Amino acid sequence: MIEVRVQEVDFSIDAEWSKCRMRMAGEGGAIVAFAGLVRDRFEDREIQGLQLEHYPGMTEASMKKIGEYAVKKWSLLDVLIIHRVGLLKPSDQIVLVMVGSGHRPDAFAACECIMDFLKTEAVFWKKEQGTEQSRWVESTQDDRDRRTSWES
Amino acid sequence: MIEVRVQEVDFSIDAEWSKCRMRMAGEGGAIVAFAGLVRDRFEDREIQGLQLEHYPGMTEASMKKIGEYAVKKWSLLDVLIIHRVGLLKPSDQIVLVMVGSGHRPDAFAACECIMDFLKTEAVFWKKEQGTEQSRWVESTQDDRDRRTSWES
Amino acid sequence: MRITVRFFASLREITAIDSIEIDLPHGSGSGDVVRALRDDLDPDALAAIEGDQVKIAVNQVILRTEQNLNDGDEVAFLPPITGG
Amino acid sequence: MRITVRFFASLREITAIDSIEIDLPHGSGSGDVVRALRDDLDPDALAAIEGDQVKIAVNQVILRTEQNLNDGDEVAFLPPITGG
Repeated sequence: MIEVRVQEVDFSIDAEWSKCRMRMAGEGGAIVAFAGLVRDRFEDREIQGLQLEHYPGMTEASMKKIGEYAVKKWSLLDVLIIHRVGLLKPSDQIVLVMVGSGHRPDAFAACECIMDFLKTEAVFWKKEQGTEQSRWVESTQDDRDRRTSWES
Repeated sequence: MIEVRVQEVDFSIDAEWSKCRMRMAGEGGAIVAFAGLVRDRFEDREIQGLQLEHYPGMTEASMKKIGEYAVKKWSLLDVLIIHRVGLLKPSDQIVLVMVGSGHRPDAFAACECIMDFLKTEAVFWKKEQGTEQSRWVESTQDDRDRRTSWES
Repeated sequence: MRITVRFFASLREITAIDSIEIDLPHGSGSGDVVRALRDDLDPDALAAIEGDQVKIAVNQVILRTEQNLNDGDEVAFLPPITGG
Repeated sequence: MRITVRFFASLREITAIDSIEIDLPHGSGSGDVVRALRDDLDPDALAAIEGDQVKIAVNQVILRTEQNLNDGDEVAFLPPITGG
Protein backbone atom coordinates (compact mmCIF):
# COMPACT_ATOMS: atom_id res chain seq x y z
CA MET A 1 0.00 0.00 0.00
CA ILE A 2 3.04 2.26 0.45
CA GLU A 3 5.40 2.08 -2.50
CA VAL A 4 8.59 4.13 -2.76
CA ARG A 5 11.03 4.18 -5.68
CA VAL A 6 14.24 5.98 -6.55
CA GLN A 7 15.08 5.84 -10.22
CA GLU A 8 17.03 7.57 -12.98
CA VAL A 9 14.42 7.00 -15.68
CA ASP A 10 11.33 9.15 -16.01
CA PHE A 11 8.04 7.90 -14.58
CA SER A 12 4.75 7.51 -16.42
CA ILE A 13 1.80 9.24 -14.80
CA ASP A 14 -0.50 7.04 -16.86
CA ALA A 15 0.94 3.75 -15.64
CA GLU A 16 1.02 4.83 -11.98
CA TRP A 17 -2.47 6.32 -12.12
CA SER A 18 -3.92 3.10 -13.55
CA LYS A 19 -2.19 0.99 -10.93
CA CYS A 20 -3.48 3.23 -8.14
CA ARG A 21 -7.06 2.94 -9.44
CA MET A 22 -6.70 -0.81 -9.79
CA ARG A 23 -5.45 -1.21 -6.24
CA MET A 24 -8.25 0.92 -4.79
CA ALA A 25 -10.98 -0.72 -6.87
CA GLY A 26 -14.47 0.38 -5.78
CA GLU A 27 -13.31 1.72 -2.42
CA GLY A 28 -11.43 4.65 -3.93
CA GLY A 29 -13.20 7.98 -4.18
CA ALA A 30 -10.23 10.30 -4.69
CA ILE A 31 -6.76 10.38 -6.20
CA VAL A 32 -4.40 13.30 -5.72
CA ALA A 33 -1.17 13.33 -7.70
CA PHE A 34 1.62 15.85 -7.34
CA ALA A 35 4.61 16.19 -9.63
CA GLY A 36 7.56 18.48 -9.16
CA LEU A 37 9.21 19.73 -12.34
CA VAL A 38 12.61 21.33 -13.02
CA ARG A 39 12.10 25.07 -13.50
CA ASP A 40 14.24 26.99 -15.95
CA ARG A 41 15.04 29.86 -13.59
CA PHE A 42 15.82 30.45 -9.95
CA GLU A 43 15.29 34.09 -9.04
CA ASP A 44 17.13 35.92 -11.84
CA ARG A 45 19.42 33.06 -12.84
CA GLU A 46 18.85 30.69 -15.72
CA ILE A 47 18.94 27.01 -14.75
CA GLN A 48 20.38 24.51 -17.21
CA GLY A 49 20.14 21.37 -15.17
CA LEU A 50 19.52 19.80 -11.81
CA GLN A 51 21.82 17.08 -10.50
CA LEU A 52 20.20 14.84 -7.91
CA GLU A 53 21.95 12.31 -5.75
CA HIS A 54 20.90 9.97 -2.99
CA TYR A 55 22.24 7.47 -0.45
CA PRO A 56 20.92 4.10 -1.64
CA GLY A 57 19.11 2.34 1.18
CA MET A 58 18.96 5.26 3.55
CA THR A 59 17.03 7.36 1.03
CA GLU A 60 14.38 4.73 0.42
CA ALA A 61 14.02 4.24 4.17
CA SER A 62 13.49 7.98 4.64
CA MET A 63 10.78 7.98 1.95
CA LYS A 64 9.09 4.94 3.45
CA LYS A 65 9.01 6.62 6.85
CA ILE A 66 7.30 9.67 5.36
CA GLY A 67 4.69 7.45 3.72
CA GLU A 68 4.09 5.64 6.99
CA TYR A 69 3.58 8.92 8.80
CA ALA A 70 0.86 9.88 6.31
CA VAL A 71 -0.84 6.48 6.47
CA LYS A 72 -1.02 6.74 10.24
CA LYS A 73 -2.41 10.27 10.19
CA TRP A 74 -5.07 9.87 7.49
CA SER A 75 -7.35 7.22 6.08
CA LEU A 76 -5.56 6.23 2.87
CA LEU A 77 -5.84 3.36 0.44
CA ASP A 78 -2.69 3.82 -1.62
CA VAL A 79 0.53 5.84 -1.39
CA LEU A 80 3.22 6.08 -4.05
CA ILE A 81 6.39 8.16 -3.92
CA ILE A 82 8.77 8.12 -6.89
CA HIS A 83 11.88 10.30 -6.82
CA ARG A 84 14.31 10.61 -9.67
CA VAL A 85 18.09 10.97 -9.39
CA GLY A 86 20.78 11.83 -11.92
CA LEU A 87 20.99 14.83 -14.22
CA LEU A 88 17.65 16.42 -15.11
CA LYS A 89 16.88 19.25 -17.51
CA PRO A 90 14.31 22.07 -17.29
CA SER A 91 10.73 20.77 -17.62
CA ASP A 92 11.77 17.26 -16.55
CA GLN A 93 9.74 15.54 -13.86
CA ILE A 94 11.59 15.17 -10.54
CA VAL A 95 9.15 13.62 -8.13
CA LEU A 96 5.71 12.04 -8.13
CA VAL A 97 3.52 11.68 -5.05
CA MET A 98 0.22 9.91 -5.61
CA VAL A 99 -2.31 9.28 -2.87
CA GLY A 100 -5.56 7.36 -3.13
CA SER A 101 -8.30 7.56 -0.52
CA GLY A 102 -12.01 7.08 -0.02
CA HIS A 103 -12.51 10.83 0.31
CA ARG A 104 -10.82 13.93 -1.00
CA PRO A 105 -9.84 15.79 2.21
CA ASP A 106 -7.54 12.96 3.31
CA ALA A 107 -6.03 12.54 -0.15
CA PHE A 108 -5.24 16.25 -0.48
CA ALA A 109 -3.81 16.62 3.01
CA ALA A 110 -1.68 13.49 2.80
CA CYS A 111 -0.24 14.34 -0.63
CA GLU A 112 0.71 17.86 0.45
CA CYS A 113 2.13 16.64 3.76
CA ILE A 114 4.28 14.02 2.03
CA MET A 115 5.70 16.71 -0.27
CA ASP A 116 6.48 19.01 2.65
CA PHE A 117 8.27 16.16 4.40
CA LEU A 118 10.19 15.22 1.25
CA LYS A 119 11.61 18.76 1.19
CA THR A 120 12.98 18.47 4.71
CA GLU A 121 13.36 14.78 5.62
CA ALA A 122 14.11 12.83 2.46
CA VAL A 123 17.76 11.95 1.94
CA PHE A 124 18.48 13.68 -1.38
CA TRP A 125 20.85 16.39 -2.50
CA LYS A 126 20.18 18.70 -5.41
CA LYS A 127 22.62 20.87 -7.30
CA GLU A 128 21.28 23.57 -9.59
CA GLN A 129 23.49 24.14 -12.57
CA GLY A 130 23.33 27.70 -13.84
CA THR A 131 25.06 29.20 -16.82
CA GLU A 132 27.86 30.61 -14.72
CA GLN A 133 27.71 28.91 -11.39
CA SER A 134 26.13 26.02 -9.58
CA ARG A 135 24.68 25.86 -6.11
CA TRP A 136 23.56 23.15 -3.73
CA VAL A 137 19.89 23.63 -2.93
CA GLU A 138 18.74 23.57 0.68
CA SER A 139 15.25 23.47 2.12
CA THR A 140 13.94 26.96 2.80
CA GLN A 141 12.55 28.40 6.01
CA ASP A 142 9.12 28.16 4.38
CA ASP A 143 9.70 24.45 3.71
CA ARG A 144 10.63 23.91 7.34
CA ASP A 145 7.63 25.90 8.60
CA ARG A 146 5.30 23.92 6.39
CA ARG A 147 6.77 20.66 7.59
CA THR A 148 6.35 21.69 11.22
CA SER A 149 2.74 22.75 10.66
CA TRP A 150 1.68 19.11 10.14
CA GLU A 151 2.65 18.14 13.65
CA SER A 152 0.02 20.22 15.38
CA MET B 1 -5.07 29.02 -19.41
CA ILE B 2 -8.43 28.02 -17.89
CA GLU B 3 -10.03 25.13 -19.74
CA VAL B 4 -13.35 23.57 -18.71
CA ARG B 5 -15.04 20.62 -20.35
CA VAL B 6 -18.21 18.61 -19.78
CA GLN B 7 -18.20 15.26 -21.54
CA GLU B 8 -19.71 11.78 -21.52
CA VAL B 9 -16.50 10.00 -22.50
CA ASP B 10 -13.76 9.22 -20.03
CA PHE B 11 -10.72 11.49 -19.87
CA SER B 12 -7.08 10.49 -20.21
CA ILE B 13 -4.85 11.61 -17.36
CA ASP B 14 -1.87 11.02 -19.63
CA ALA B 15 -3.06 13.34 -22.41
CA GLU B 16 -4.09 16.12 -20.02
CA TRP B 17 -0.90 15.85 -17.96
CA SER B 18 1.26 16.17 -21.09
CA LYS B 19 -0.69 19.17 -22.33
CA CYS B 20 -0.38 20.87 -18.95
CA ARG B 21 3.41 20.33 -18.94
CA MET B 22 3.68 21.59 -22.49
CA ARG B 23 1.73 24.75 -21.74
CA MET B 24 3.80 25.54 -18.64
CA ALA B 25 7.14 24.78 -20.32
CA GLY B 26 10.11 25.77 -18.13
CA GLU B 27 8.06 28.02 -15.87
CA GLY B 28 6.18 25.17 -14.26
CA GLY B 29 7.45 23.76 -11.00
CA ALA B 30 4.38 21.89 -9.80
CA ILE B 31 1.34 20.02 -11.09
CA VAL B 32 -1.46 18.87 -8.82
CA ALA B 33 -4.13 16.63 -10.28
CA PHE B 34 -7.26 15.47 -8.51
CA ALA B 35 -9.68 12.85 -9.78
CA GLY B 36 -12.96 11.87 -8.19
CA LEU B 37 -14.04 8.26 -8.69
CA VAL B 38 -17.38 6.48 -8.26
CA ARG B 39 -17.30 4.51 -5.01
CA ASP B 40 -19.11 1.20 -4.75
CA ARG B 41 -20.81 1.99 -1.43
CA PHE B 42 -22.44 4.85 0.35
CA GLU B 43 -22.66 4.19 4.07
CA ASP B 44 -24.09 0.67 4.19
CA ARG B 45 -25.66 0.66 0.76
CA GLU B 46 -24.14 -0.81 -2.37
CA ILE B 47 -23.92 1.60 -5.30
CA GLN B 48 -24.41 0.28 -8.79
CA GLY B 49 -24.20 3.47 -10.76
CA LEU B 50 -24.10 7.24 -10.70
CA GLN B 51 -26.23 9.24 -13.11
CA LEU B 52 -24.92 12.75 -13.75
CA GLU B 53 -26.72 15.51 -15.54
CA HIS B 54 -25.99 19.14 -16.30
CA TYR B 55 -27.48 22.27 -17.84
CA PRO B 56 -25.47 22.85 -21.01
CA GLY B 57 -24.10 26.36 -21.07
CA MET B 58 -24.90 27.25 -17.50
CA THR B 59 -22.78 24.37 -16.19
CA GLU B 60 -19.70 25.34 -18.19
CA ALA B 61 -20.13 28.95 -17.07
CA SER B 62 -20.25 27.84 -13.42
CA MET B 63 -17.04 25.83 -13.90
CA LYS B 64 -15.31 28.72 -15.64
CA LYS B 65 -16.22 31.03 -12.78
CA ILE B 66 -14.68 28.63 -10.27
CA GLY B 67 -11.47 28.48 -12.33
CA GLU B 68 -11.36 32.26 -12.51
CA TYR B 69 -11.74 32.57 -8.76
CA ALA B 70 -8.70 30.31 -8.28
CA VAL B 71 -6.61 32.14 -10.88
CA LYS B 72 -7.31 35.43 -9.13
CA LYS B 73 -6.46 34.07 -5.69
CA TRP B 74 -3.22 32.22 -6.52
CA SER B 75 -0.35 32.40 -8.95
CA LEU B 76 -1.22 29.70 -11.49
CA LEU B 77 -0.03 28.82 -14.96
CA ASP B 78 -2.67 26.33 -16.04
CA VAL B 79 -6.11 25.21 -14.86
CA LEU B 80 -8.14 22.36 -16.30
CA ILE B 81 -11.53 21.12 -15.08
CA ILE B 82 -13.17 18.15 -16.81
CA HIS B 83 -16.49 16.85 -15.53
CA ARG B 84 -18.25 13.82 -16.92
CA VAL B 85 -22.01 13.37 -17.30
CA GLY B 86 -24.18 10.37 -18.13
CA LEU B 87 -24.28 7.02 -16.40
CA LEU B 88 -21.09 6.00 -14.59
CA LYS B 89 -20.21 2.76 -12.83
CA PRO B 90 -18.19 2.11 -9.66
CA SER B 91 -14.47 2.87 -10.18
CA ASP B 92 -15.22 5.20 -13.10
CA GLN B 93 -13.62 8.62 -13.14
CA ILE B 94 -16.08 11.48 -12.56
CA VAL B 95 -14.04 14.64 -12.47
CA LEU B 96 -10.49 15.81 -13.13
CA VAL B 97 -9.02 19.02 -11.75
CA MET B 98 -5.45 19.76 -12.81
CA VAL B 99 -3.53 22.83 -11.74
CA GLY B 100 -0.05 23.90 -12.83
CA SER B 101 1.98 26.52 -11.02
CA GLY B 102 5.52 27.69 -10.43
CA HIS B 103 5.41 26.44 -6.86
CA ARG B 104 3.61 23.69 -4.97
CA PRO B 105 1.69 25.63 -2.27
CA ASP B 106 -0.36 27.50 -4.87
CA ALA B 107 -1.00 24.40 -6.95
CA PHE B 108 -2.22 22.39 -3.93
CA ALA B 109 -4.43 25.14 -2.54
CA ALA B 110 -5.99 26.00 -5.90
CA CYS B 111 -6.74 22.37 -6.80
CA GLU B 112 -8.38 21.69 -3.45
CA CYS B 113 -10.33 24.95 -3.54
CA ILE B 114 -11.65 24.23 -7.04
CA MET B 115 -12.86 20.82 -5.87
CA ASP B 116 -14.60 22.33 -2.83
CA PHE B 117 -16.32 24.86 -5.08
CA LEU B 118 -17.33 22.17 -7.58
CA LYS B 119 -19.19 20.41 -4.76
CA THR B 120 -21.26 23.47 -3.95
CA GLU B 121 -21.31 25.81 -6.96
CA ALA B 122 -21.05 23.73 -10.12
CA VAL B 123 -24.34 23.12 -11.91
CA PHE B 124 -24.54 19.31 -11.84
CA TRP B 125 -26.97 16.83 -10.38
CA LYS B 126 -26.01 13.34 -9.31
CA LYS B 127 -28.24 10.37 -8.64
CA GLU B 128 -26.82 7.36 -6.86
CA GLN B 129 -28.39 4.15 -8.01
CA GLY B 130 -28.46 1.51 -5.28
CA THR B 131 -29.67 -2.06 -5.50
CA GLU B 132 -33.05 -1.18 -4.03
CA GLN B 133 -33.40 2.55 -4.23
CA SER B 134 -31.86 5.64 -5.75
CA ARG B 135 -31.20 9.01 -4.22
CA TRP B 136 -30.27 12.46 -5.44
CA VAL B 137 -26.98 13.48 -3.87
CA GLU B 138 -26.66 16.89 -2.26
CA SER B 139 -23.60 18.70 -1.01
CA THR B 140 -22.96 18.02 2.67
CA GLN B 141 -22.54 20.47 5.52
CA ASP B 142 -18.82 19.60 5.43
CA ASP B 143 -18.70 20.52 1.72
CA ARG B 144 -20.34 23.85 2.47
CA ASP B 145 -18.01 24.53 5.40
CA ARG B 146 -14.97 23.73 3.27
CA ARG B 147 -16.18 26.01 0.52
CA THR B 148 -16.74 28.88 2.97
CA SER B 149 -13.28 28.42 4.48
CA TRP B 150 -11.63 29.65 1.26
CA GLU B 151 -13.18 33.07 1.59
CA SER B 152 -11.30 34.11 4.71
CA MET C 1 -45.17 35.94 -25.20
CA ARG C 2 -43.60 32.52 -25.45
CA ILE C 3 -41.51 31.17 -22.58
CA THR C 4 -39.57 27.89 -22.39
CA VAL C 5 -39.70 26.22 -19.00
CA ARG C 6 -37.19 23.54 -18.05
CA PHE C 7 -36.99 21.20 -15.08
CA PHE C 8 -33.84 19.41 -13.99
CA ALA C 9 -32.99 16.27 -12.05
CA SER C 10 -35.49 15.48 -9.25
CA LEU C 11 -37.84 18.22 -10.52
CA ARG C 12 -37.86 16.74 -14.00
CA GLU C 13 -38.71 13.38 -12.46
CA ILE C 14 -41.54 14.62 -10.26
CA THR C 15 -43.09 16.89 -12.92
CA ALA C 16 -42.43 14.37 -15.69
CA ILE C 17 -41.49 17.40 -17.77
CA ASP C 18 -38.10 18.03 -19.30
CA SER C 19 -39.00 21.17 -21.23
CA ILE C 20 -42.32 22.84 -22.00
CA GLU C 21 -43.36 25.97 -23.90
CA ILE C 22 -45.95 28.21 -22.28
CA ASP C 23 -47.66 31.44 -23.30
CA LEU C 24 -47.78 34.28 -20.80
CA PRO C 25 -49.29 37.74 -21.15
CA HIS C 26 -46.82 40.59 -21.69
CA GLY C 27 -45.62 42.02 -18.43
CA SER C 28 -45.58 38.63 -16.71
CA GLY C 29 -42.84 37.93 -14.21
CA SER C 30 -40.97 34.84 -13.16
CA GLY C 31 -43.56 34.17 -10.42
CA ASP C 32 -46.29 33.83 -13.03
CA VAL C 33 -44.62 30.75 -14.48
CA VAL C 34 -45.64 28.56 -11.54
CA ARG C 35 -49.20 29.89 -11.68
CA ALA C 36 -49.37 29.11 -15.40
CA LEU C 37 -48.31 25.52 -14.73
CA ARG C 38 -50.80 24.94 -11.91
CA ASP C 39 -53.20 22.98 -14.10
CA ASP C 40 -50.48 20.80 -15.62
CA LEU C 41 -48.91 19.62 -12.37
CA ASP C 42 -50.15 17.51 -9.50
CA PRO C 43 -49.90 18.87 -5.94
CA ASP C 44 -46.65 17.01 -5.12
CA ALA C 45 -44.96 18.35 -8.21
CA LEU C 46 -46.17 21.88 -7.48
CA ALA C 47 -44.91 21.68 -3.91
CA ALA C 48 -41.57 20.40 -5.19
CA ILE C 49 -40.96 23.22 -7.67
CA GLU C 50 -41.96 25.76 -5.04
CA GLY C 51 -39.55 24.26 -2.50
CA ASP C 52 -37.26 26.55 -0.49
CA GLN C 53 -34.13 25.03 -1.96
CA VAL C 54 -35.22 25.34 -5.58
CA LYS C 55 -33.50 28.07 -7.56
CA ILE C 56 -34.92 29.67 -10.66
CA ALA C 57 -32.68 30.69 -13.53
CA VAL C 58 -33.75 32.96 -16.36
CA ASN C 59 -31.60 32.51 -19.43
CA GLN C 60 -29.11 30.57 -17.29
CA VAL C 61 -28.70 33.27 -14.66
CA ILE C 62 -30.03 32.53 -11.18
CA LEU C 63 -32.65 35.00 -10.01
CA ARG C 64 -32.12 36.84 -6.77
CA THR C 65 -35.55 38.49 -6.89
CA GLU C 66 -38.70 38.34 -8.99
CA GLN C 67 -37.99 39.50 -12.55
CA ASN C 68 -40.04 40.49 -15.59
CA LEU C 69 -39.81 38.10 -18.52
CA ASN C 70 -39.36 38.73 -22.22
CA ASP C 71 -40.56 36.76 -25.21
CA GLY C 72 -38.24 33.81 -25.83
CA ASP C 73 -36.86 33.64 -22.28
CA GLU C 74 -35.88 30.28 -20.85
CA VAL C 75 -36.93 29.73 -17.24
CA ALA C 76 -35.28 26.79 -15.46
CA PHE C 77 -36.12 25.21 -12.09
CA LEU C 78 -32.97 23.91 -10.41
CA PRO C 79 -32.94 21.62 -7.37
CA PRO C 80 -29.80 21.76 -5.16
CA ILE C 81 -26.65 21.37 -7.25
CA THR C 82 -23.51 19.42 -6.52
CA GLY C 83 -20.58 18.55 -8.73
CA GLY C 84 -17.30 16.75 -8.20
CA MET D 1 39.04 -2.39 12.79
CA ARG D 2 38.04 -1.38 9.28
CA ILE D 3 35.56 1.45 8.75
CA THR D 4 34.13 2.75 5.46
CA VAL D 5 33.73 6.50 5.33
CA ARG D 6 31.46 8.14 2.75
CA PHE D 7 30.93 11.75 1.77
CA PHE D 8 27.90 13.05 -0.09
CA ALA D 9 27.11 16.00 -2.32
CA SER D 10 29.01 19.18 -1.36
CA LEU D 11 31.15 17.21 1.11
CA ARG D 12 32.16 14.75 -1.59
CA GLU D 13 33.13 17.67 -3.79
CA ILE D 14 35.20 19.51 -1.18
CA THR D 15 36.94 16.39 0.14
CA ALA D 16 37.30 14.90 -3.35
CA ILE D 17 36.43 11.61 -1.65
CA ASP D 18 33.40 9.50 -2.44
CA SER D 19 34.27 6.57 -0.21
CA ILE D 20 37.40 5.64 1.72
CA GLU D 21 38.38 2.76 4.01
CA ILE D 22 40.20 3.61 7.21
CA ASP D 23 41.62 1.57 10.08
CA LEU D 24 40.77 2.59 13.62
CA PRO D 25 41.83 1.01 16.90
CA HIS D 26 39.18 -1.06 18.67
CA GLY D 27 37.06 1.07 20.96
CA SER D 28 37.12 4.07 18.62
CA GLY D 29 34.01 6.20 18.37
CA SER D 30 32.42 8.20 15.60
CA GLY D 31 34.37 11.30 16.64
CA ASP D 32 37.64 9.50 15.92
CA VAL D 33 36.81 9.29 12.23
CA VAL D 34 37.45 13.00 11.65
CA ARG D 35 40.72 12.82 13.58
CA ALA D 36 41.82 9.86 11.46
CA LEU D 37 41.16 11.83 8.28
CA ARG D 38 43.00 14.97 9.42
CA ASP D 39 46.10 14.18 7.34
CA ASP D 40 44.14 13.37 4.20
CA LEU D 41 42.04 16.54 4.08
CA ASP D 42 42.95 20.19 3.61
CA PRO D 43 41.70 22.74 6.17
CA ASP D 44 38.64 23.81 4.10
CA ALA D 45 37.49 20.25 3.71
CA LEU D 46 38.00 19.54 7.41
CA ALA D 47 36.02 22.64 8.36
CA ALA D 48 33.25 21.58 5.98
CA ILE D 49 32.82 18.07 7.37
CA GLU D 50 32.85 19.47 10.91
CA GLY D 51 30.18 22.05 10.04
CA ASP D 52 27.20 22.52 12.35
CA GLN D 53 24.72 21.42 9.71
CA VAL D 54 26.54 18.21 8.81
CA LYS D 55 24.93 15.04 10.10
CA ILE D 56 26.75 11.78 10.62
CA ALA D 57 25.09 8.46 9.91
CA VAL D 58 26.43 5.11 11.05
CA ASN D 59 25.08 2.25 8.97
CA GLN D 60 22.50 4.64 7.54
CA VAL D 61 21.14 5.79 10.88
CA ILE D 62 21.75 9.40 11.88
CA LEU D 63 23.67 9.75 15.12
CA ARG D 64 22.17 11.78 17.92
CA THR D 65 25.29 11.43 20.11
CA GLU D 66 28.81 10.08 19.86
CA GLN D 67 28.73 6.32 19.33
CA ASN D 68 31.24 3.48 19.47
CA LEU D 69 32.04 1.87 16.14
CA ASN D 70 32.34 -1.76 15.15
CA ASP D 71 34.42 -3.43 12.49
CA GLY D 72 32.75 -3.04 9.11
CA ASP D 73 30.65 -0.01 10.03
CA GLU D 74 29.87 2.58 7.38
CA VAL D 75 30.15 6.18 8.54
CA ALA D 76 28.58 8.78 6.24
CA PHE D 77 28.86 12.58 6.33
CA LEU D 78 25.63 14.19 5.14
CA PRO D 79 25.25 17.87 4.28
CA PRO D 80 21.72 19.32 4.57
CA ILE D 81 19.21 17.18 2.72
CA THR D 82 16.29 18.22 0.56
CA GLY D 83 14.08 16.22 -1.73
CA GLY D 84 11.07 17.01 -3.86
